[in-house]
Amino acid sequence: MGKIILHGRKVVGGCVEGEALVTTETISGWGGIDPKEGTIIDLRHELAGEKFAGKVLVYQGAKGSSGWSGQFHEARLNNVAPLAMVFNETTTKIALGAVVTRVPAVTDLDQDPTKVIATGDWVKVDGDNGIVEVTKK
Amino acid sequence: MGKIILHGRKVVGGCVEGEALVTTETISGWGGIDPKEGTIIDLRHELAGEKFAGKVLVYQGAKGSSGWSGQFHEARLNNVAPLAMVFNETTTKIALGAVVTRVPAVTDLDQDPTKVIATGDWVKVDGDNGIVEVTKK
Amino acid sequence: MYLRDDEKAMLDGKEGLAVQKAMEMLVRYGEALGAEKLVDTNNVGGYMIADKVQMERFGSFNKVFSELSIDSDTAIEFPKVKVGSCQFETPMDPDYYHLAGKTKEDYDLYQKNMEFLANMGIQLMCTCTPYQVGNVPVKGEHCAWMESSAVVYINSVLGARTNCEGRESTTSAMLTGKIPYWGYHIPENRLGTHLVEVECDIKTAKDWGLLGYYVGKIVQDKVPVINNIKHNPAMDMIKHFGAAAASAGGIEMYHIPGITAEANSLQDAFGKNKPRELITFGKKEKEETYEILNSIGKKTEVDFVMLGCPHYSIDQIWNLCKMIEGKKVKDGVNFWVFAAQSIKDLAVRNGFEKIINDFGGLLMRDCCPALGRFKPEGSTVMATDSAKQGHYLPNMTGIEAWYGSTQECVDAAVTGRWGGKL
Amino acid sequence: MYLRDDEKAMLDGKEGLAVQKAMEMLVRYGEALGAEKLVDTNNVGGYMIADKVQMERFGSFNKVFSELSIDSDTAIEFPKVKVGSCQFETPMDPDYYHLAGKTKEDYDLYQKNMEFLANMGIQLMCTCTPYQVGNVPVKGEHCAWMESSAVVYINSVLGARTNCEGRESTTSAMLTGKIPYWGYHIPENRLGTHLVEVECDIKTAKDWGLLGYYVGKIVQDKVPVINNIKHNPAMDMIKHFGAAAASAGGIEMYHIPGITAEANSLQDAFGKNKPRELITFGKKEKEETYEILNSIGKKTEVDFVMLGCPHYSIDQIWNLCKMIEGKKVKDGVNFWVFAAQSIKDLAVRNGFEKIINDFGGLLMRDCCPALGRFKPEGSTVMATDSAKQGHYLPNMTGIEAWYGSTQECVDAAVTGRWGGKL
Ligand code: F3S
Ligand code: F3S
Repeated sequence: MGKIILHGRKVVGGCVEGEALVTTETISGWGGIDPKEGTIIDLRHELAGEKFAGKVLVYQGAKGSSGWSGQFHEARLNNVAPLAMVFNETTTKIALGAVVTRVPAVTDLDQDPTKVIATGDWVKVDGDNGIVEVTKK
Repeated sequence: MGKIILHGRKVVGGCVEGEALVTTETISGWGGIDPKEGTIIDLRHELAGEKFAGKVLVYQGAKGSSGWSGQFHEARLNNVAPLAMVFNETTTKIALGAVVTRVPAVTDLDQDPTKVIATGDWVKVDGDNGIVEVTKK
Repeated sequence: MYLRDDEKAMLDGKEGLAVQKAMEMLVRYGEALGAEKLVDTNNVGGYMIADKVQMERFGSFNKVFSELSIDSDTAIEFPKVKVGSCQFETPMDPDYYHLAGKTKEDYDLYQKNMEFLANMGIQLMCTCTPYQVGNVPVKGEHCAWMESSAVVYINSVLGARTNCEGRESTTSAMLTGKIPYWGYHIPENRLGTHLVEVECDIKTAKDWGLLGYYVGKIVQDKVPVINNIKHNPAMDMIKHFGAAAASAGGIEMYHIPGITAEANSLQDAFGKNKPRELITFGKKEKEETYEILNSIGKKTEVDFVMLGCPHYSIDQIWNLCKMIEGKKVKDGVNFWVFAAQSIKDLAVRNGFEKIINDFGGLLMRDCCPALGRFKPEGSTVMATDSAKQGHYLPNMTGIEAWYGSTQECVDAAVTGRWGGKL
Repeated sequence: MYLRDDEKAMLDGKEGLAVQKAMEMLVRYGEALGAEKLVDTNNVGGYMIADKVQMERFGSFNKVFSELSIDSDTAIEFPKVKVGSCQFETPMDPDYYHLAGKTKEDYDLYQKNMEFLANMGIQLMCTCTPYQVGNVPVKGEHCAWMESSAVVYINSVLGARTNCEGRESTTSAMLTGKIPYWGYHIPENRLGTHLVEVECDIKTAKDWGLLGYYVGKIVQDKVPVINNIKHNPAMDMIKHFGAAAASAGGIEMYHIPGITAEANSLQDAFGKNKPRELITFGKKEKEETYEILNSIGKKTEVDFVMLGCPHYSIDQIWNLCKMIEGKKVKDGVNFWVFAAQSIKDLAVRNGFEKIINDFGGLLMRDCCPALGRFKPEGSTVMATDSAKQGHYLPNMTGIEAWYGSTQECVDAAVTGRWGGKL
């Protein structure tokens, strides 16, 4: 299968590649993830129970509490952070969270990544240049 | 000398007559009067030191603290209240104060009473009909 | 005055004698105002403190408050309040009553008074700044508050609606949930009447006090619109501005476009009104106001520093601590800081009270010297960072007063000498 | 991102290592946002609490906070804060730590943590509602606050300007007095994006919670304009509305014409924006939202009642007392009410805590179960009057949750059974 290349804006630099975990919904930090296990714990979320640790997390954006950055910061310290972040909506929660998670992060893409990318796809995230390369599974 | 008759609005009913004490300035209750002596204690007031007890108090209106009614209420209890009140500016402070002082009170007169009436003039205040009769001294 | 069925029922005694007497008071008051009707309120701030003289005259709290708080010759037994109600500032700090020249007897009466209020469900905030301790009315909310500085604050900064009430109207409102629909409850009365063009820099709390005092003196009891403010004021600055304006005059509402709740623009502030008067506040007016506020002061040997009028916020206490840490008050100078109990509790938790005590000062609660008519024994010259306190305390206690910045007051406490200047 | 000279100086280390590291964090953050510059702030609300695990991992408060509060690998020694700063809610009540499953060791760490914060000059408000205990920002004031319900409150109701910050950005702001000029600091970003027509009666706090939860879920992180509100909300209702909206979505700002600070009209609310979407909230939407909020509840045997999210005001405590006086909680039901310490102090002074204790409940301070990840030992079914708590606690602790009015929660406490309905 061919690659799909999306262009966006750098949020955090760096370059990684890995398997995608995708949701069209926003994600809560506080009350939304378990920073020890690297899982989504929001009982009303479409990804409830899923593990984001080591995945390229593709999602709509951040929602809920200001503890968003703190939870992802903890996840990094516990080595269960996502590999990279690709999202649609930039808020202070998600920007700060991406910065302190210290993983490549890209936003403002020329296509909606939650529609183009599916869970399980292989994704390369070039944070510095704002490029997301998708190899469909 | 002829009488001058002013027409206004009832604030508190009743009918009395007595000597006027006049000021073009507003009067403070709290910090402005001594409710035990019936005097004006505001050091920056044109009537500083003057005794209003038993006088028809003719003035611009009430200013300053919400303790306005309380001070005049106290003055009544100490039998040093003005005999009546005639004023230009109606505020909640002055209306409440007039009510609890329980003296005839009139406002919204067809002429400025602080200009027509002078300290020492003999004044009849008919609160019920809103009439102020002035006999110049 | 038009009365609704529930109001008529109260007036007829259907909710008991206390509510009936309260409603009678409100009707007398409403008619004196020429109000068309009453309005519902769920937020009343009043004053129900009996002093020793009043207690001796009347014999019981019920009797004192029947006369003094609802203007009733008939003694009633006070039931629980009907709506959210708080007690404003009181005449003494129960921990330091002796410094206010009060006795153990006064203290005991005070404690019983507090118990009486608590039993009525009146919130014992005991401050002139309820909006700093949990009572923060929402824009459009009909309130019935006393305390001129609090009234002007909630009307202007928060967009709530209250007139400057008195003890008799507020206690009546506590029992009925009603207040006359008059004055600042009515939208058109809240529009600006005077335009104040600010032609000098207003940056500090001292500047805001001078501006407020000047505006209050000129505008008296109308609604000024303050234009050309270049620096967004913090809460404590705008609190001070309103308190000064309400002391020099009777300001109960003002607008500052972009800052006060109802004015996003000059046009919002004036609505259909044309300014009656254009007032300028420039260097000259600032100097004149400074002179007026310092006109009661002659001697420069300061023996009393009063801070916290309106009651200090925790920010003000923190800023003060930064000024005094490691220093000492001059022997013979009383350094009193006033705050709400809640704010004092926080200051204790934060170690700020200790800094004030180590400096040689006291952090007092519940009261102020103007309201309680007290000053440190023997003191003759006060320094204060409050235009309002500087306006009132000389009238109350005969003390001389210097008005300046907080820093100038601290310096005066350390040196024993006033060196303030514009 | 453009930096001013004072900001460059901080970045160069001219104000010390701590300020430098903080400025570095802010630059990384500002660039991630795509902000053009930083803005000055004098009002920061953050979170600097270290738990046992963090303390064990890092070894000292300075090291914990270097990593977790300013995202620095280099350990710094924290100086005093530069601007007015407060601590938001914490994970435990120091008086009842054992009920949160915490040990004496946790307690000792907490007390040392509080001491560390006090020494930095951080105001120990320890609440999610600083605006109820003295920190009431003025319209237009640039703040840097955490706590989604507090952020939405000060932006909307008071007209202050903050984004929903995190612990790393707020501590950095405390040390520098700076925050990125982005999002809700910029006037055009504060304008409405969605129109919500309210087609049913919104009168009670329960109604406001349902409206907020629905709006948050639909609008997510844009700016809704709520139209056709017929009853002026009290502070506690609007507090609840915002908290619900910020939990179901990421609402940081909304407008209600005539009620919120910047919207005197629909036109003010939208400015040059055209609504992107028209949303209606009627009986059907209300019912749907009620079902979603009660979807985690199956069993009706309530063993835990949680009230005070956001932290209860003194009015809420008073209203609660009127509901519980003379009654008793059913054996086996834990009845916990949460408030700021200042509000609790006032409740104690007023005798309200005693009423709660006599009922068989506890008035807790400083914390909440969602933030502290705790619940009464063995409890499995919670009733709450908070849409936010009902949204979060099941995720945090696995507890089942029923959402309803305060009265329904009290009834559940007395009977041990949930009987709430719309
Ligand atoms: S009541 Fe408060 S506003 Fe000043 S005069 Fe007393 S501290
Ligand atoms: S922080 Fe406050 S807003 Fe609720 S979830 Fe906890 S009581």
